[in-house]
Amino acid sequence: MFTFGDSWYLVLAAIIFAIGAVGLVVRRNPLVMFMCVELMLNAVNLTFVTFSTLLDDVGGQTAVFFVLVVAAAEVVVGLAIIVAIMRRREGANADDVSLMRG
Amino acid sequence: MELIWLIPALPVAGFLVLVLAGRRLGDPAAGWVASAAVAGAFVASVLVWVTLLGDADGTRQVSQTLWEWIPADSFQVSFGLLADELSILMCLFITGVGALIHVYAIAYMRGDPDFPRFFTYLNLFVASMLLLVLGDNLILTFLGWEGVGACSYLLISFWFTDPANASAGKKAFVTNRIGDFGYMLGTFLVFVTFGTVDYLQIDAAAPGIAGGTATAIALLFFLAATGKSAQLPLFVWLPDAMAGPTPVSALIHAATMVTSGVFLLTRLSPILEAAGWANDLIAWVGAVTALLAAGAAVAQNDIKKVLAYSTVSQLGFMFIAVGSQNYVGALFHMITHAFFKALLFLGAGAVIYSMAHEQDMRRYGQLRRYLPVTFGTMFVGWLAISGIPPFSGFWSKDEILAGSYTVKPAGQLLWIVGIIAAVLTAFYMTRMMIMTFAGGREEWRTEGPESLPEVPADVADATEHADSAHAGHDDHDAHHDHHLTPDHTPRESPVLMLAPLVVLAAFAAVAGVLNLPFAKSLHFLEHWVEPVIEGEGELPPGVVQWILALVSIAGAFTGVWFAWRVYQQRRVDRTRLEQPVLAHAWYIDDTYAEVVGGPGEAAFQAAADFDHEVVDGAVRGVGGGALGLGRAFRGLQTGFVRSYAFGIGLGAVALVVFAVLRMSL
Amino acid sequence: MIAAQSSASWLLPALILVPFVGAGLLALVPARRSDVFRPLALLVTASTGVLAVYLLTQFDSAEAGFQFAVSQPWIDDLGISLTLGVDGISLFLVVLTGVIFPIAILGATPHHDPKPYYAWLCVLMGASMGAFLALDLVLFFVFFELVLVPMYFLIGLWGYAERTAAATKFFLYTMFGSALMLVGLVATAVLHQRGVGGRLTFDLVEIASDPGISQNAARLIFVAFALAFAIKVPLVPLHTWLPDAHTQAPTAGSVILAAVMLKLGTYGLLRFGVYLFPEAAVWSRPVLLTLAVLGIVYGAVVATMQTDLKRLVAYSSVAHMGFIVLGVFSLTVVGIEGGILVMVNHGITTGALFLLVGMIYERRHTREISQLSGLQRSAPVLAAVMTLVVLASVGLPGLNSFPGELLALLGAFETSRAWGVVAVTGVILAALYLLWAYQRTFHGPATGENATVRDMRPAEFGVLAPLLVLIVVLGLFPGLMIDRMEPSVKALVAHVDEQVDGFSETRYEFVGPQARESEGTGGAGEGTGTGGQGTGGESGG
Amino acid sequence: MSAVTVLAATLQDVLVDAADGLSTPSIDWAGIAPNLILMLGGVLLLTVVSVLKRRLPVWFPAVWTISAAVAAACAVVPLWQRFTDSGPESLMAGAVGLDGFSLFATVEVCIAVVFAALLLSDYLRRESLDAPEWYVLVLLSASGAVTMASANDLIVLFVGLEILSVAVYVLTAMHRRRISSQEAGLKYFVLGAFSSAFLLYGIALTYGATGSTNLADIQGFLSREVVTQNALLLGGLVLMLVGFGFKVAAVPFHSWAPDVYQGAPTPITGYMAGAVKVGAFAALLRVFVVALGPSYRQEWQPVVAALAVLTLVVGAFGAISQTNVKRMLAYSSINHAGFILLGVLAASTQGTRAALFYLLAYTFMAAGSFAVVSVVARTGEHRQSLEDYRGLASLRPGLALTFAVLLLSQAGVPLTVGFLAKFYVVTAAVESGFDWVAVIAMLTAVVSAFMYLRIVATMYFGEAPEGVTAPRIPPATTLAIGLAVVGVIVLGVAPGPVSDLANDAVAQLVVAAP
Repeated sequence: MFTFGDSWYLVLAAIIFAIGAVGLVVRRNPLVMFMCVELMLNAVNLTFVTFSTLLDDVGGQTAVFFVLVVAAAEVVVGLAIIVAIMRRREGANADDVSLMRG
Repeated sequence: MELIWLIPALPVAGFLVLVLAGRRLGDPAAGWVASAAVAGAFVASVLVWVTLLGDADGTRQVSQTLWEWIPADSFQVSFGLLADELSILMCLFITGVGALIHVYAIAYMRGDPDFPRFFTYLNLFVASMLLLVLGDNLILTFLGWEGVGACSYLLISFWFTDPANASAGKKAFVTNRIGDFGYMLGTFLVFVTFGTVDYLQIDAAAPGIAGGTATAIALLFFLAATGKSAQLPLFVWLPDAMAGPTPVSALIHAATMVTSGVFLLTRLSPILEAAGWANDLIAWVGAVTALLAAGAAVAQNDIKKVLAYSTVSQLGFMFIAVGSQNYVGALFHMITHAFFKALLFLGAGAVIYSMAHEQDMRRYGQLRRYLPVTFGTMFVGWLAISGIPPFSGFWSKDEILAGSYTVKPAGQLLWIVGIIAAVLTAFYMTRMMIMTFAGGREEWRTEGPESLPEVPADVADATEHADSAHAGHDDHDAHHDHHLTPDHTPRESPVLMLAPLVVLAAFAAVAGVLNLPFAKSLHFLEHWVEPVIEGEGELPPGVVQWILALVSIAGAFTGVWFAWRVYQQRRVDRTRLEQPVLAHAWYIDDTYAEVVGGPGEAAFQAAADFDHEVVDGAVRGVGGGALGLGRAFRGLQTGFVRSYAFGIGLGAVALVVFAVLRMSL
Repeated sequence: MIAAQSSASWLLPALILVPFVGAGLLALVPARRSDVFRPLALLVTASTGVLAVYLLTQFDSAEAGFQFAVSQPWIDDLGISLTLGVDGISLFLVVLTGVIFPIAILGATPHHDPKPYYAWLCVLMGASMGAFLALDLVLFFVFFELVLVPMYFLIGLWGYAERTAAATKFFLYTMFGSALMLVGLVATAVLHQRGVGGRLTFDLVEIASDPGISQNAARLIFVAFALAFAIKVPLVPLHTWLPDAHTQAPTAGSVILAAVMLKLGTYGLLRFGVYLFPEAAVWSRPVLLTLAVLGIVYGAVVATMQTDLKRLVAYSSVAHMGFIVLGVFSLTVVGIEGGILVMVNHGITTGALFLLVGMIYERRHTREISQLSGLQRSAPVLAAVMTLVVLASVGLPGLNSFPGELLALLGAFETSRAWGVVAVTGVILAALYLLWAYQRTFHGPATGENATVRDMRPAEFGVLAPLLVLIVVLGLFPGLMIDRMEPSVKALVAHVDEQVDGFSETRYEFVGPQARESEGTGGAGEGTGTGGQGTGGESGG
Repeated sequence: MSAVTVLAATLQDVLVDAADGLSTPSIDWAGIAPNLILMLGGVLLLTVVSVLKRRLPVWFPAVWTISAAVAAACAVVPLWQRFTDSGPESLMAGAVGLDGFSLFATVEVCIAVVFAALLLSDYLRRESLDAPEWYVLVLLSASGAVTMASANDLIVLFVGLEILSVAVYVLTAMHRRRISSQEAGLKYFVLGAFSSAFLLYGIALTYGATGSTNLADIQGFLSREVVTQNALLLGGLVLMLVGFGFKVAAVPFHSWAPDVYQGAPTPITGYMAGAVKVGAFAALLRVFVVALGPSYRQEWQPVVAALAVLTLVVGAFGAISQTNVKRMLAYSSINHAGFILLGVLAASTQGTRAALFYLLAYTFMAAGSFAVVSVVARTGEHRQSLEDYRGLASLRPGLALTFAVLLLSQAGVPLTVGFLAKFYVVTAAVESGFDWVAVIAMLTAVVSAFMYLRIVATMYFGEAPEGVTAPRIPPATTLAIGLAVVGVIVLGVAPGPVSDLANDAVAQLVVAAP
C-alpha cells in the first residue's frame, strides 16, 4: 500500500515554512505575524524529525526540544513587546508603526 | 689675461651698489656711479683688446672659466668667458656707446623721482649684454640674452603709471620669449648633434654636420634673432618700445640689444656654413623687413617712431649681409649703425628735452636756429645713415649691397630691394631733418591741430590714435607735464647731453675707415674678424663694385632731393605719400593685436571656462551622483516592518535561486 | 642598495619626531597663554630645519644608496617595518621642507585660535618629513595620507569664504587616489612574496631589487600608483582641486601646499613609480609625457585668464608640475635631475609668490586682479621683490627655476622629441600670464585704495630674504644640488636600464672633433653629426 | 527528622545507580568559565537586587556588571595558557570549542559589556529609567554571544544566538517613554524571529545533508565526501547565510538596522554595534570558514562576495544622504560589516585574523561614537540631527576632538586603528585573489569618508547657533569616551601585541577534535 516516502515530509515542511513566511509578509496584525513565525519554526521541527528518522540518529529529535524551548522564550518576549505597543492605541496594526524611515 | 672677468664684473658691481645704496646716492651721484662702472668696463675691454692685438692672428682666443654652472652628467655647462676677436669687438662698442649714453642719461633723467632705479636697470642691462657677448657657450649667452630681454622689459615700462608703457614692456618681453622658444630648441638640437654647447667645441666639430640638421639649427636660431633683433615676424615690439625713456631707446633699441641677433648668427657661422637654403631665407627676410620698415618710417609723425622703424630697416640690411655670408659687412654696418643711430636717438632726445617732451614732428620746425649743436651733430648722423659718402653709413651699407649682389639664386633682385630701401632711408631721414630743423615755419607757434598743414582727417586721427595708443608720449610724469605752449622758446640741452652727441658724431663720420673697400690692406675689420668667421661671401669684381657704389650714391641723393621737394618746397602734396597703410606699418601689428586680442583671448577664455565647467563640473557631478544614489537608497527604507520582511524574504529567494542555478550548471 | 649603516642613525627619526612632539607640546600649552604658541612653533620647526641642514652637511655626495638608513619592525607578521633612509633624490626635498615651514609660520599669522593652527602645522611638517624619508611602502602610505588631515583642518578652519567645500574636495579627491594605491601597494607585496618566496615584506628596496611580479600585474599596479600620484601632482585632468584648495587656504597653508605637498606626488612617481616598476614606467611613458605637456600648456593657458591672483598662481603650479613629470619620464639622468631641481626650486619661488600674495591680501583684503593697480607706486620694495620672484618663476636664466626647467626640457628633447618641442612653448606662456598679472596689479595708475598701500616692512622682507637669496644662489650655482643628487639619479637610471630590456639609457656626450662616420644610434633628426654620439636607443619616445 | 534522612539515603542510592548506569557527558566547568561568570553574574545580580532592593547604592548594578565582565575577561587568561599548551579542544561532547578564536571573541564581548555598562549608568540616570534589569539583560546577552562564538555545534550556536537576540530585543524596547524605542523593539523582534527561522531551517537542511549538527563532524564529512551537486547542503548553506546576514545587517537583510539603531537607546545601540556583531561574525566565521571552509569554499565564496559588495555600497551611499547622525552611524556600521565580510570572504587564517581585529577595532570606535551621540542627544534623545552638532568644537572642544578622532578612524585615516583594520582586511582579500572586491571596498571607504567629514566639518567649521547650551558630559561617559579614543590611537600606532594575539588565536581552530 502506498506509504509516504521521506521526501514527502520534507516537501510538506517546506510548504508550511513558505506559508508561514508569506503570512508574515502579508498580514498586518502583529499577533498573526507572530503566529506565522511559530508556524515556520514548527515546519523546521518537522524537517528535523524527518531527517532524524532518515539518518537513524537521535540528534535531530533532541534538536526539536531546543527549538521548542527557544520558541517558547520568543513567545513570551514577543507578546510582551507587542502588547506594550498595542496598548497605546486600540486596533493598531504593524503599518502604523512606521515612525522611522528614510 | 684674467682681466676678462672684470668686463662684466664692473657693471654687475655697479648694479649691486645701486640696488643697495641707490636711493641714498640720489639724483646725479647714482648716474655717475653707473657711468663709471660702464666706463671702467670700457677701459677693461680696451686693455684686453690691446693684449689680444699682441697675439698672432689665429691665436687670439682667451677663455676663463669662473665656475661649473650646470654640471649635469653629460650636459656640462661652465660659467666661462671667451674673449676672441668677435666678442672683444662687440664689448668695445657696447661699453663705449654705453658709457656715452649713461653720461647723457644723467642729464636727461634729472628730476625723475625714480632716477636711481633707472641706472640700476641700465647697469644690469650692460652686464647682461656683456655676458651675452663674452659667454663661451650657448647657455651663458642665453643668460645674457634673457637678461637683456628682462632689462628691456623693466626699462620700457619704467614710467609704469601709464598703462600703455606697461603693456609695451610686456609686449616686448613676450615677443622676445617667442624668439627664445627658437633659441632653446636650437640649443637642444646643437647639444643632441654635437654633445656640447661650448662654442669652441662646436666650431671644431661643425665641419662634419649633416645639411638638414644645420638648416634646422640655423632656422631655429634665426627665429630667436628675429625676436631679439626685431625682424619681420616679430618686429612689432620695437616701435612700441619707444615708450621707454630716450636713452633706453638709444642704448637698447638702437645700439646694443637689437644687434645680439646678428652677433649670435655670426658666432654660429660655422653651422650656417652648411645651412643651405636657410641663408637665403635670412637674406630675403632681412631684405623684406628693410623695405617694409623703411616704408613705414616714411609716414611716422613721432620722431622716435621714425628712428625705431629706421632701426628695424637697418637691421634688415645687416641680416641681408648675414644671409649672403658677408659677415664682415654685417659687423661693419652694425658698428657704424651703433654710432649714427645712437647719435640720432640722443639727438632726438635732446630735441624732445628742449621741446617740453613733445614728440610730434608736426609741432617742430626751424629748430636749427634754437638748437645749433643738436642740429649740427644730427646733421652728421643724417648724412651717415643716408649713405652719403664719405660718411660711415655709406661704406658699410655699400659693402652689404655689394655682397648681396653676388648671392647665387637671385642676388640682383636682392640688391634692387636693398637699393630701394636705401633710397627710402635717405628720403625719410631727410623728411625728419626738414620737418624738425627746417620746414616752413615754427609749427608750435600756431595754436591747435587745425593750423596744421591741410592733412586729411583720417590720416591725422589715425596717426594720432596710433601715437597715443602705442608710443605713449614722454609727457606722462609729474615734472614733465608742462605742455608745449606757443610762446615756448626751445633752449639747447645741457652740456652733459651735447658732449656725447659730439663724440658720437665724430665716430659716425669716421667709422667708415674701419673697412674701406679700396685696397685689401685697408680691410682692418676683415683681418681682425677673419679667423672667427667661417665661410666667405665673395664680392663682385672691382669694376662692377664701382658701378654699384655709384648707383647707391645716386639713390641716396635722389632720396634727399625728393624729400626736399616734398617737405621744404612743398611742391608735392605730402598726404599722397603718408598713406595710413604706412603709418600703421602695413597693419602687421594691428592684425597681431586683432588675432591675440580677439580670437586668441576668446580661445584662452574658452579654455578657462572649459576647465571650470567641464573638468571641475565632472568632479562636482560625481559628488552629486553619489548623493543622488544615497537618496535613492533612502527611498527603500519605507519604515514598514512588512516591507523589511519582504526584503529579507526576497533576499532569501534570491539566494535559493542562486543555489538552484549552482545545482544545474 | 642600503648604504653602510652610517653613524647618525638618530637623525632621520628625529626629523620626523621633533615636529610631532612639538605638536604635542603645543597642544598641552593652555589656551590662555596665546603669546607662547608662535615662538614655540617657530622653535620646533626651526630646530627641525637645522637638523635638515645638518643632514645636508653630513650627506656623503659620492654615495648613491640610501644613507642614515634605520629600520625598526612595526607590524612584524605583515612585514611592515619603520624603515627610513635618504638619498640624493629625497635629500633636497627634506631640506626644502625643513626650510619652508619656519618661513611659512613667520610669513603669516592666523586670525583666530592660534594654538590648533600651529599644532596642525607641526603635525603637517612631521608627516611630510615622514613621507619623504619612508622606505617602507606602508609607512610611505601612512604619511602620504596622514598629510591630508592637518591640511584639511588648516584649509577648513583658517581658510576664506567657501573653505569647507574646498577642504572636503581636497581631502576626498586625494583619498580617492590613495584608496587605489593602498590596494596596489598590498598587491605588490603579495605578488612579490608569491614570486620570490620568503616572508611577506613591504620594504621598498627589497621589492625593487627583485620584484618577481609579472609584467601585466606590474603595469596594472603602476596605473593604480600613477593615478594616486597624478591626483597629488596634479596632472591636468585631475587638477581641479588645486585652485580651490589654494584660493581658500590660508597663506601658510598655500605656501606649504605648493612647496611640499605637491612634491609628494612627483616624488612618489619617481620613487614608487619609476624605481619600483621600471618596465611599467617605460611602457606608460607616452601617456604620462602627454599629460605633463598638456599640463604645461593647458595650465598656462587657463592661468592667463584667471581673475584671482591666488588661483592664477595655483594654475602656474600645475604648469610647473608638468615640467617635473616631463623631466622624470624622459628617463634620462639629465631629465630626472632637471625634474628634481624644478621640484625644489618651484617650492622656493611659488612659496615666495604665495607669501607675497598673502601680503597683498593683508593690505588690500582682495585678490581680484581687477581691483588692484599701480601698487608699484605705493609699495616699491614689495614691487621689486615681486618682480624678482615673478622673473624667477618665469624661468629667467640666472635665477633658480631656469636650470631645472632647462634640464627637464633637454631630457625630454633627447628621448621624446615631440613632447620636448611642445613643452618649450610653456616658456612663452609662462611669461605671458605671469607678466600680464604683474602688469595689471603693479603697473598702471594707483587708483583709490591702491595708492595708500603700506610698503613692505623690514620684518616682512626678513621673512622673504632667505628665499630671495636661494632664488639667486640656486640660479647661479645649481651645481650645489646637482653634484649631491647625481650618483643616486645615475643609480636609478642604471636600475631602470638593467631591469627593462627594451630600454637603454640615452646619453649624448661630446666625443671630440675628429670626423668619424657617425654611427650614432640616437634618433637626432636625419643623422647624427660626428661630434655627438648618441649612445641610446630611441625607445618609446 | 528520620524521614528526611531516609529521603536523603534513597536519593543517594538513586544518584549512585544513575551515575554508573547512563554515561552523562563530562562537564569541563573550567573550560566554559568566562561564559559561566557572565551568566551567573546576570542571574545573581537579579536575585541580589530583588532581595536587597532599597539598600543598594544606585551605582551598584553598573559596578557589578563591569566587575563581572572584567572577571570573565580574566578567566580567559588561564584558558589561553591551556590553549597555547595543549592546542584546541572541544568540550562538553563536542558542543563547545575551546580555542584562541572563541577566547579572543569572548574578550571582545567583555569589552563591549564594559562600555555598555559605563554608558548605561549615566544614560539611565539622565533618562530617569534606573532599573537593574538593563544590566541583567546585558550580561545575559553577553553570555549568549560568548556561547555563539565558542559553539562547536549548530544547535548550540542557534541557542546562543537566541539568548543574545531575545535579550537585545527587550533592551531595545525598554525605553518606555520613547515610542521609537518600542517601534524599534517590535521591528527588531519580528524580523529577528523571522530570520532566525531561516537560520534554523538552514541548520536542519545541513543536518540532513551531513548527518550531524556538530561542526567537527560536518567538516570531517565534507573532507571525506566529494559533495558538488548536494542540494540539501547548498540549500542549508544559503538559508543559514540569510540568518547570519540578518544578524550582521548585511544587505539585502539590512533594512532593519537603520531604524533599530536610531530607535534603540544609544548605549544599547553601541552595545548592538559591538557585542552583537562580534557574536554574529564569530559564528559566521566558525560555520563558513572553519566548518565549510577548506573543501567547500568555492560554493559559498561567490555569494558572500556579492553580499559584501552590496553591503559596502549600500552602507556608504546610504550614509551620505542622511541628516540624522545616529542613522548615519547605522549606515556606516553596515559599511563596516561589509569590510568584515571581506575578511570572511578571504576564507583564510589571514582573513579570519583580519575580521577579528576589525571587530575589536570597531567595538572601540562604535562604543566611543555612540557615547558622544548619547551625550549630544541630551535627555529624551531628541537632538540627533546634524544641525545639533553645529559649532560643537567651540562649545565642547574636547568632545569635538575625540569625536573627530573616532570619525577619522572610521574613515581609515592612518595612525588610527580604523586604518590598520582596513589594511589587514584588504591584505587578506588581495591574498586570496579578491582584489577587485578590495578596490570596491576602498572606494566605498572614500564615499563614507565624505559622511564622516560632513560631521567633522559641521562641528568645526560651523558657528554654534545662539542659545544652545554646551551638552553636559557625565563622568562615566567621559571615561568610556576616553577609553575608546585611547584604544583607537594606541591600537592604531602600536598594534603589535594585539595583532600577534589575534594571529595566534586563528593559528589553529578546533576542527576535527574528537
